[in-house]
This record gives sequence, C-alpha cells and structure tokens, in this order.
Amino acid sequence: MKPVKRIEIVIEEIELENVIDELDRIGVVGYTIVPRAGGRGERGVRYENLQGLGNVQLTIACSETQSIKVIEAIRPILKRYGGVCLVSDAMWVIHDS
Amino acid sequence: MKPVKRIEIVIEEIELENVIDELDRIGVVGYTIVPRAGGRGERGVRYENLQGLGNVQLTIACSETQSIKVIEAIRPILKRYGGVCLVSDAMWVIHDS
Amino acid sequence: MKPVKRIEIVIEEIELENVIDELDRIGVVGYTIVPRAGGRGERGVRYENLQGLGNVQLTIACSETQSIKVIEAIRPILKRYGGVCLVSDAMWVIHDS
Amino acid sequence: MLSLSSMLIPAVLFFALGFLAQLIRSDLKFPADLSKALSIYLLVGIGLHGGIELAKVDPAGAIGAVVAALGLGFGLPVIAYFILSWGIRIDRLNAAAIAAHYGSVSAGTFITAIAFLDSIQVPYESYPVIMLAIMESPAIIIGLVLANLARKEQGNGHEKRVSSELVHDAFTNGSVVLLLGGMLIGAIAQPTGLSKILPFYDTMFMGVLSLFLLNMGMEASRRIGDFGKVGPSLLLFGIAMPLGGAAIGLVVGHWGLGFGVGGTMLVAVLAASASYIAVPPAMRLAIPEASPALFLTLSLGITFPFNVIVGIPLYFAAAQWLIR
Amino acid sequence: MLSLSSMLIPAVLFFALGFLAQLIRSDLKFPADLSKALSIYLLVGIGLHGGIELAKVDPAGAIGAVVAALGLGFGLPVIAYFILSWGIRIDRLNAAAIAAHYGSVSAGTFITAIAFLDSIQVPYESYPVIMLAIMESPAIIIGLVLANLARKEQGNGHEKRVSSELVHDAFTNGSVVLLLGGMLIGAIAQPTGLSKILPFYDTMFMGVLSLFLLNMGMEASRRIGDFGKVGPSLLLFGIAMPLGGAAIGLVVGHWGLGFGVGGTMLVAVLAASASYIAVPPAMRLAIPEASPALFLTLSLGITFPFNVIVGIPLYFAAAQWLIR
Amino acid sequence: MLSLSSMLIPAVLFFALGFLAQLIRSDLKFPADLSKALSIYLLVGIGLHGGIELAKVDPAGAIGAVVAALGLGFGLPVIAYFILSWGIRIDRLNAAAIAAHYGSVSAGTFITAIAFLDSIQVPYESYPVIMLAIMESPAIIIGLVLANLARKEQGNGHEKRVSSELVHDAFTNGSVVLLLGGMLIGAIAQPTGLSKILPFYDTMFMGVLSLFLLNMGMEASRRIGDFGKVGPSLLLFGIAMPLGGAAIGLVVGHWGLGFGVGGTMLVAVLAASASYIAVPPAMRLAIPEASPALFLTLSLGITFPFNVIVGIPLYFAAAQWLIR
Ligand SMILES: Nc1ncnc2c1ncn2[C@@H]1O[C@H](COP(=O)(O)O)[C@@H](O)[C@H]1O
Ligand SMILES: Nc1ncnc2c1ncn2[C@@H]1O[C@H](COP(=O)(O)O)[C@@H](O)[C@H]1O
Ligand SMILES: Nc1ncnc2c1ncn2[C@@H]1O[C@H](COP(=O)(O)O)[C@@H](O)[C@H]1O
Ligand code: NA
Ligand code: NA
Ligand code: NA
Repeated sequence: MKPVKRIEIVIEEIELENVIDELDRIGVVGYTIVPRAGGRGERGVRYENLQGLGNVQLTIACSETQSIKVIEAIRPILKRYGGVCLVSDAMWVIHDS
Repeated sequence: MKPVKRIEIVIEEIELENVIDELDRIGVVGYTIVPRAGGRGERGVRYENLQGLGNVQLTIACSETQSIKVIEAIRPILKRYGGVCLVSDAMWVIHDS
Repeated sequence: MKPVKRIEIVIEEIELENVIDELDRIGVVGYTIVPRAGGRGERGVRYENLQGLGNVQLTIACSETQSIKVIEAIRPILKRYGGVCLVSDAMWVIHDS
Repeated sequence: MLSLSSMLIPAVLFFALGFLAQLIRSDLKFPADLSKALSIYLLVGIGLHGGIELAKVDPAGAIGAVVAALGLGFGLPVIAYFILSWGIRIDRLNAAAIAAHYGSVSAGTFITAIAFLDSIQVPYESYPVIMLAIMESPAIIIGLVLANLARKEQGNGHEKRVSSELVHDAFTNGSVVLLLGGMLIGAIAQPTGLSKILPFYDTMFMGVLSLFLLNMGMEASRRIGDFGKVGPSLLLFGIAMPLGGAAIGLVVGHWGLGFGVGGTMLVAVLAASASYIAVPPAMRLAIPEASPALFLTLSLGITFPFNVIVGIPLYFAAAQWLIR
Repeated sequence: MLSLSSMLIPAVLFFALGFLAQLIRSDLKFPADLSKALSIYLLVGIGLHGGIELAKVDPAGAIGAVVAALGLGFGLPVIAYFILSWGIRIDRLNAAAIAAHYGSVSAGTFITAIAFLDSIQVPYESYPVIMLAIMESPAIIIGLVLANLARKEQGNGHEKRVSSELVHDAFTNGSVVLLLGGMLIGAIAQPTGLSKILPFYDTMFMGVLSLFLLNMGMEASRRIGDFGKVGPSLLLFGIAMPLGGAAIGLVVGHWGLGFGVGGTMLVAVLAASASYIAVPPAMRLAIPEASPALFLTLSLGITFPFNVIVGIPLYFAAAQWLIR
Repeated sequence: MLSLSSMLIPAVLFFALGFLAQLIRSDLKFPADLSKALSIYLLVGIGLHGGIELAKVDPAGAIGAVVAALGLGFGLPVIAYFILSWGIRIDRLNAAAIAAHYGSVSAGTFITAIAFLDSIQVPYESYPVIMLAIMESPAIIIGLVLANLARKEQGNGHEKRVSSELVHDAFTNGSVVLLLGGMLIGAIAQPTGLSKILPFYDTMFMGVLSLFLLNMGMEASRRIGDFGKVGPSLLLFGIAMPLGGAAIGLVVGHWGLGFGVGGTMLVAVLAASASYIAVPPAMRLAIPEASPALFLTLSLGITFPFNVIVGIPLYFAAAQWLIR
C-alpha cells in the first residue's frame, strides 16, 4: 500500500466537463464519478433534475504533489461556481497490474 | 485549507427528511446526498426499490464542534432505524466565495 | 465512537457479485454500495451503460484485522479486472442497537 | 379449468416469467425507475378509467362503497392483528406492522383482477375503484394505534403519537394522490381533450401491466430467501388471511353492496390483497422495531403471488357460486 | 367560459395535480430519468409532426417564419433586459440571465397550447414548429453578450468571450438537435416506414404530455419556496413579460406572417413563454454570478404556470378578437 | 436505389441522428435506464410476435432452424477466431473475446432488419426469431474455450474452467430469458388476454425501436475515439466479417432452410451481426485480459453501423438475387 491523497469534489453536473479538462491539463488520469448527487450549501438546495442542475461527486486518488496541482486548478472553479473540495489521507492498495 | 470533520452517514431513503430536519435544527447548512445506494448490515440487504427502502449516503463537512452536535442528533436515529455514521478528518479547500 | 478502517473500493458493476462472495467468505457483514458510478483509469473511461460496464463504489467499515483480510481478498480481483481500493482511518459512531 | 385458463392470461404469465428469471438467477436487471414509472402510469390510468365510469353512474350509489371501504379498511387490520398476536403469538409490534399491510390494498393485484375479468369478458361495477383509493390509508393509522398500545403495555417510551403529521402522510401518500387525482380528472376533464389522452392510457394499459408484473415477479421471488425467518405459521397466515379477507369481501360485495359477479369478486380481491408498495415504507417509519423481512416477505412474497395465481380465479368462482 | 373549459383540458389538470401534490407535501416521487425520457419523446414527436406537415407546404412560406423567429429570438431578450435593469433595477448579470430565459421558448408550453387547440378543434399553421426550434438558441447568445457588457462596465475581469465554444453549445443543445432532427426525419423519411413509427408518436403524444405536465407541476410548485428571494417586482415581471411578449407575438403572427387564429396564437405563445429546460444550465455556466433561485423561479415557478393556466386561453381569445 | 430508400427508413435515420448528435458533441443525454427499458420492451415484443407466429406454423419445421442456429452459433466464432489469430495475428485472448461477439447476434440489428422488411412490405418466415434466441449463448462458451486453450499455450495459470457457473450465466442471460419467455407467452397465452396486451407491443414497437436506435447511434459514435487503438486491419475485419457471415447465412437460409427472400435475408443478418449487449459483459468477466476498447469498438462502433446502414439492404439484394 502506498500513501496517497484522497480528493473529494462536489460540483454541478454541468461543470464536470470543465473539471475533467483541467485534470487532463495537469495530467491526472484516474478519477471516479458518482452522478445524480444532490445536496445543500451556500447556493441553496440542489437535486438531480431535468435541467441537469444536480451535483456530481468526484473522487481522485493521487500523489501529494499532484494533489496540490488539482487543488490549484479546482479552486477558481469552486470560487466561480461553488461546491466543495475535501482532501484527506488514504492508503492505496497496490495491485501492480 | 482549513481542517474539518468529514461525517459520512448511510441511512434509509425514507429517513432522510428527518435527518435533514435535525441538521436544520442544529444549524448545519451544507451536506451532499448520494441517493439510490444499497448495502448490507445487521438489518439485512437493502437496495433501491419501488418502496423506497434503499439507502442514501449523506456526507457532511463541518467544524469539530458542529460534528459533535451532528453525531448526538444522529445517534438516536441510527439506534432506532439502523445505518452507519463514520467520522474522519479532512482539509477543506477554501474558495472564499 | 470506535476506530475503524474505512475501505473504499471502485470496481466494475459485473464484478460486484464476486466481491460480495469474497466478503461473505471472510465474514464481513456490512458494506454500502453506490451503483451507477463512472470514472477513468488505466483501462480508459467507464460510465453506466446498457452493457453494465459501469462502476460501483463499495464502502466497508471494519476492524483493522478484518481490513487486512478484505485487502488480501480484493487484491487479486483488482489485479485481474482493475479498479482501486483506498483504505483510511475513521471513527464509527456506535449506536449499540 | 377456469383456474388453468386464468393461469394463462398474459398478466399471470409475465409474473411467472419474472419469478422464474430470478429463481434461475438470471442476470436480468429491471431498473427501479422503470417500475416506478410503470406504477405511476398504472395508478393514473386506473384512476382515469374509474373516474370516467363514475361520472356516468349515480353518485349516491358511491356512498355505500365508501362506507364499505372504510369499514374494511379499519376492520381488517384489527382482525389480522388479533390473529397474529393471540393466534400466532408473534410480538405485538410486528403484528401491528403486518396487520397494516393486510388492512390496506394492492393496486397491482386489483388491476390484475381487472385484466382477468377483461380476458374472460365479465363486466364489473365502477365503484370498487373508489374503494381501492379509500382503502390505502386507514390501515396505516390502525397499524400505528395498535403499535402504540403495544408499546404502552411494554412500557417502553417510544410511543410515536398518531401525530397530525402521520395522518397527513397516510392520506397524501403518492399512490392515493395519483388514484384520486386520476379519478377526478377522468370525471371532470373536457371530453375532446380526454379523448386525446385516453389512447395512451387505454391502448397500452394491459401491456404496461405485463411489464410491471414481470418486475413484481422478480421482486416476489427475491423474498424467498427470507421464508426461513418468517416461519411456517406466518407463511400459513399469508395464505389464510387473504382467504378470510376474500370471504368477508364476498359478503360485503354481494349482500352489502349488491354488486354483480365482477364487482363482488373485485371487493373480495381488495379485502384479500395486502399492500406491498405504500404501506411498507409507512410501517418502516412508524414501527422501526418491526422487521421488513417479515411484512415484505408476507405481502410481496406470499400473499401477492397467491392472489395473482390462485386467489383471483378462486374468488371469481366463489362470486359466481354466490350469485348463481 | 373559454378560460374555464381550457382549465379543464387534461394537460392543465395534470399540471394542477402535480402542483397540488407538491403543495400538500405528498411523498409522490417522479424519477428524474422519467421526465428526461418524456421530454425526449415530446421533442422528437413534435419535431416529427412538424416535419411531416412542413413537407406538405410551400417551403418558401417558411422563410417568413424563420426571419420572424430570429427577430423575436434576438429582440425579446434585449427588451426583457432593459425592463429588468432600468425598470426593475436588478443587477445587470441577473438581468442578462433572466432576459435569456424570456427570449428563448418553452416547448412544454408550446405543446400544451397545441393540446388546447386540438381539444377545441381549431386548426393551426405548421410553421410555428420551425420557429420553436429556431428560437431556442439566439437568446442564449444575447444573454452572454449582455452579461459581458455588464462585466465590462463593472470592470471585473471575468469576461467570458462569446467563444465559438459557447455558440456551439447554444446551437447543439439537446432540445434543438431532437427538434430539428425530428423535423428532418419527418420531412424526408420513407412513407411506409414512417407510417410504422407514427402510431407511437401519435397515439401516445397527449398522454405522455399529461405525465410530463404532472411532473412539471411538481417542479413549478417546488419553486414557491423561493418567491421571497424573488420579490414582488420581479414576480410581477414574470406575469407582465409574457403578456407583453404575447402582444408582440400576436402582431408578428397576424400582420407579420398572416397566420390564422391558431397559428397567430402559437406565435404569441412562443413569444410569451420562457425556457426552463435548455436555458437554465446554459446561463448557469455562462453567468455563474446570476442566481438560479431568480431565473428558475421566474420561468418555471411563475411564467410557465401563468401561461399554461391563464395565458394560453387568453392569447387564443386575443387572436380570435384580432382575426374576427 | 434500394439502398437509398433503406437509408431513409426512420430506424436508420434515428440511428444516424444519434450518431450525428454525438459527433457534433451535443449535450443531448439519453438516460441509461431508458435504453435498458427500451431493450427490455423490444426483446419481450420480438419474442411475443415470434411466439404468436410460431404457434401457427409446423413445430417440426423449427427443428431445422434450431440446428442451423446451433451450427452458426458454434461455427462462426471458430472461423472468426482463426481469422483473427492467424490472419490478423492479434493475441489469442483478444481474438477469443472478439470471436465470441461475432458468433453471437445483435437483436437490435435483427429488429432493424425486420423494420426494413416491413417498410418495403416483404414477408418473412417466423423461424429466424428462434434462431435469434438460440444464437445468443453458444458463442460465449466457445469464446471461453478458445481463451482457455490460449492460456494453456501461454502456460499462465489463469485458466477459468468452463464451469457450470459460466454455462449457467450464458444460458440464463437476461436477453435470452426475455426472448424465450416472450416467445413462450406468445405461444401459450389465452387469446383474449393476449389481444389486450398486443396493442402495447404492436402499436409502439417501431416507434420504440426508433428511440433505441437514436441512443445506439450515440453509443456507436462514442466508440470512434478508440479507432486508433483498434487499427486498420481490425477495422477492416469489422466490415469483412459481417460480409463473410452474411454469405454463410444466405447459404444456410436459402439452401439449408429453404427460406424465402425475407427469411433468408434475416438468417444472413443473424450471421452478420455481432453482439454488443449480452456478450461484452460476459467476455469482460471471462477474459479480463481482453480489451473492451477492441471488442466494443468493433461490434458497436463498426459492425453495427455497417449492418444497419449498408449491410441490411445489401443482404436483402443478395437474397433477392439468390432467389430470383
Ligand atoms: N459543508 C458541506 N458538506 C458537504 N457538502 C457540501 C457542503 N457545502 C456544500 N456542499 C455540497 O456542495 C454543493 C454546492 O455548495 P454551494 O456552492 O455552497 O451551494 C452543495 O449542493 C452540496 O452538495
Ligand atoms: N460495516 C459497514 N460498512 C459500510 N456500510 C455499512 C456497514 N454496516 C451497515 N452499513 C450500511 O448501513 C445500512 C444499514 O445498516 P444496518 O442498520 O446495520 O442494517 C446497510 O444497508 C449498509 O448500507
Ligand atoms: N486515481 C484514481 N482515483 C480515483 N478513482 C480511480 C483512480 N484510478 C482508477 N479509478 C477508478 O477505478 C476504475 C478502474 O480503474 P482502472 O482499472 O485503472 O481503469 C476507474 O474507472 C475509476 O472509476
Ligand atoms: Na386487504
Ligand atoms: Na419567449
Ligand atoms: Na453473428
């Protein structure tokens, strides 16, 4: 097992594409998406709907150095569109495939 | 980034309303909901179905002091209806919007 | 609250049955499933689709000793089919039901 | 012979197909949202049809049906409760939760009964649809009252008062809203407009039912795993209670309401059926001490299949025998 | 009298049912995927019908409709913007976002208007469907242009240029693709093949609309909670703007395009309606400073219900009065 | 001319629309549950129709079709495997996985072929539907046998025995259950009851197909990104293999089974089509070393579009030429 940073981002469905473009730009390959999420924050209640104004939950496991790039890339998006980004420590079970 | 508590709660879909009422009562604004979850525990298997007896996953990032209130508010509900509540440490990426 | 290991596994929908069989074999009762997940990794992009080739997110809270068994049981599956497994520390809110 | 032909109406065959698919552990998946969509359609559709028919008949005639529905809705759960707690001697809280299921009704069973009557071309009164809508709720209230009495006896503090909130939930239940709403729209909507939406609710109705029952067969089959937890005496209850309920329903339908064979049989089906959509979540919330493994397995795993395959033709034969 | 009968067309009654269900806090759930499915069906269906009709008429005649649609699509948001920022004095960015909604159209309102005309058996021209497809996009561009002007004035650096990307998004919007695609297929598909798929898009159309409006009623009702944030003057705008738009639409439809009562009324509906499906996400992306609580509440919570219940019969009466 | 008119049958046009929508990066979303729902409907519907027709014809006649289906189901993947591993020289495990896809069938392609025959009003035998149901499974078994041989040669320990479990999965596959179940119900269900559900499965069938193909067009288009990974020789295989399969199918259909133009063409379509729903997950589980980027791109991104747009009319023309 190797230590990694676990980054958990909640943003609006419609922003997902932009965020993934950012991840590509900084060379982050792996991420997991949980669509159809809802929630509440400064911008009120959000839930999955016809307009696609619900949330998605994005989980990224990466090295500390990459995590810093991710955070810097994500921060302006969060500033502009809202959402949250939580960072914690985890151990990645290596399966050397 | 500021340190926060990450509270992860898994309860039945039908209890969600009560839990949110509790959060309102103790002044917790932000949370993320992942609906249509399933799982297994002491009360057997649960999955999303017509009766709405599936689970939802609730994630709350808050200050330690708030986290204590949340836990106290959630515990009786867990005792009565089952479910799990995990608490861990995380760093919140501040975007001062 | 008692300290536990939080194991987060992302695998393909179609493998879920095998993984649960493994959990039964090693006596892990509790888990939470978030279906319809997507993501990207070494094996390219995955998303929920007609073929059931999307991902599921599996969360398991268990003792450290159990966590070791889970990891050993999951590793060959990850090696063969891909996916990720993250392990972190968490506190379990006990509700002695 | 009646029974065999009835086994062969598509509705029943699709139920059997779903049941079998699950039994042989097929990987067939039926999206939960699809069954939610189908049940919305079926509830609105049955409501619309009912409303259109009711607009044609004497409203006064409905009063008897309403009274009968309330009587059954409040009476049946009490009967079930006593059988369960005094007869089968299961704990009071599970008894209350199960009783609520048998006091309420199953729209799926009711619609399958209508599919049965249609396929053997037997006419039926329009009043039973009102009874379907009315009987959804009372049993939920009774279930909670019984649970609270039980809790008082056990002297545990968890009494959840029959709060206005709970009564509210019982009567604003989604199924009730769709049924009553559909009936109202069917009764008052402007005819030309109505004629434009009816093809959707007519042409497709029995076909949609077939897919819905395919899924319900799968769900019923899933419950088999819990038969062990339920135990023989409760499993027997799952068959005896609908038979008893049907008997009461036949009496009420024939002598009480003076319905013909079709209508009498539908009242029997209402009394015999147990709710497996609206009541389970209500009981889960109101009586968390009760085990879904018991009430869901009984209503969805035993009574629903029994009514669909054996009950419906049986109750029909009985109604024919009564009214010959 | 017209108004009452129109209140009683099923489409409106289902909208009211959904609105009520939410109001009484029923636990009725309508899967998001179901409403996505219904809207895909409705957009393809209205496109197909339009395409079939258009294939029969003089294509030259369509040119006028196209020009009118572009005129309304670019003109209406500008008008709305000035009313909002100079009249009601809300900040420029919210003004721009709201204006875009009112410059665009609501397919749901348009189809409900057709349900209205069908149920009172009034014929209508086929050109308005093209206008529906065309009017989806321009307002989105205008909205962004206005927002950028506002940002320049405020001198904050966040100008997001009207990038080719954004224009791309506006014109490849899912609704537009389904509408235009459906129209094209309806116009060119081989007749026998077409006759095989039409029953699906014909027979079910109004029924599917009824379920879609049931859900939209629920969504509209959900917005009530935000009325406080919107405030009286904006709420008034939510009713005045469609009235003004309808007036312009009546003029364009009657004098500009020489349509009959049906067609003129449909142009009025297009001008009066505000988008609540395609434009909200576009504005959320392009003008994140604007509050969804304002533009969604206005378009979905105020203007849509107003048009469905009061507007449609009113605009029809006005069209009759014009063309008597 | 045949080919052009066939391009213009709605089924094909909707496929093209979906393909285009994805190509221009429209934000059009098609819920996964919706396509699951549509495929459940289509499989049950095609099964029902088949069963009804089969009940009318000589069951003995079906024996030949069953034998032919088994022959094609076991033979085609072997042929494909040798072409792939000896001809194109890709590794054995990917060869085995791809071969399984081409040995199995695509219900979507088969139903589109029926839409084609219906729209040019050409009759066809009812036996090919049985073949569709039978041909789903054998290729999956063959694929695994071939993979195990390959693994033995490579001497890596990962042999996964053709366990009873795997055979079970192959034959209890959801598509097979719905097809065979639908056929059985169509064959034995009580006629009046059947007549009540048929409108749903008849009236809507081709319309539902149109929406399903809209989504499949989107999915096919999504695969284009992986063309690079696939490479020219495999892409060529994706077009050559269906042509070869079709040739074999024409021989089997005409000389082997003595079918007319319609039936012969359907057998050709079965042999030419590659599975993109049932087999991918089976191969993903059984041969994890194989790359979905290869087998999905070939079956869904190349062969399916080729068959729908070029193949179907081509195979029909060939059948006409054979049987003139
Ligand atoms: N404190 C929090 N804990 C968990 N999720 C949150 C929190 N605050 C916001 N969110 C999520 O982020 C989304 C956007 O937040 P906001 O931009 O503050 O409205 C919300 O809809 C929630 O899903
Ligand atoms: N050890 C565990 N790890 C993760 N999730 C759990 C665990 N135990 C229970 N759960 C979740 O909590 C739900 C209710 O648990 P229970 O009340 O014990 O049946 C289950 O359906 C699971 O989704
Ligand atoms: N670094 C990562 N962070 C989060 N999720 C990942 C990561 N890498 C892979 N995944 C998830 O695991 C799935 C399979 O990964 P792979 O086998 O590498 O293609 C992906 O579809 C993602 O959902
Ligand atoms: Na009952
Ligand atoms: Na407008
Ligand atoms: Na084939």
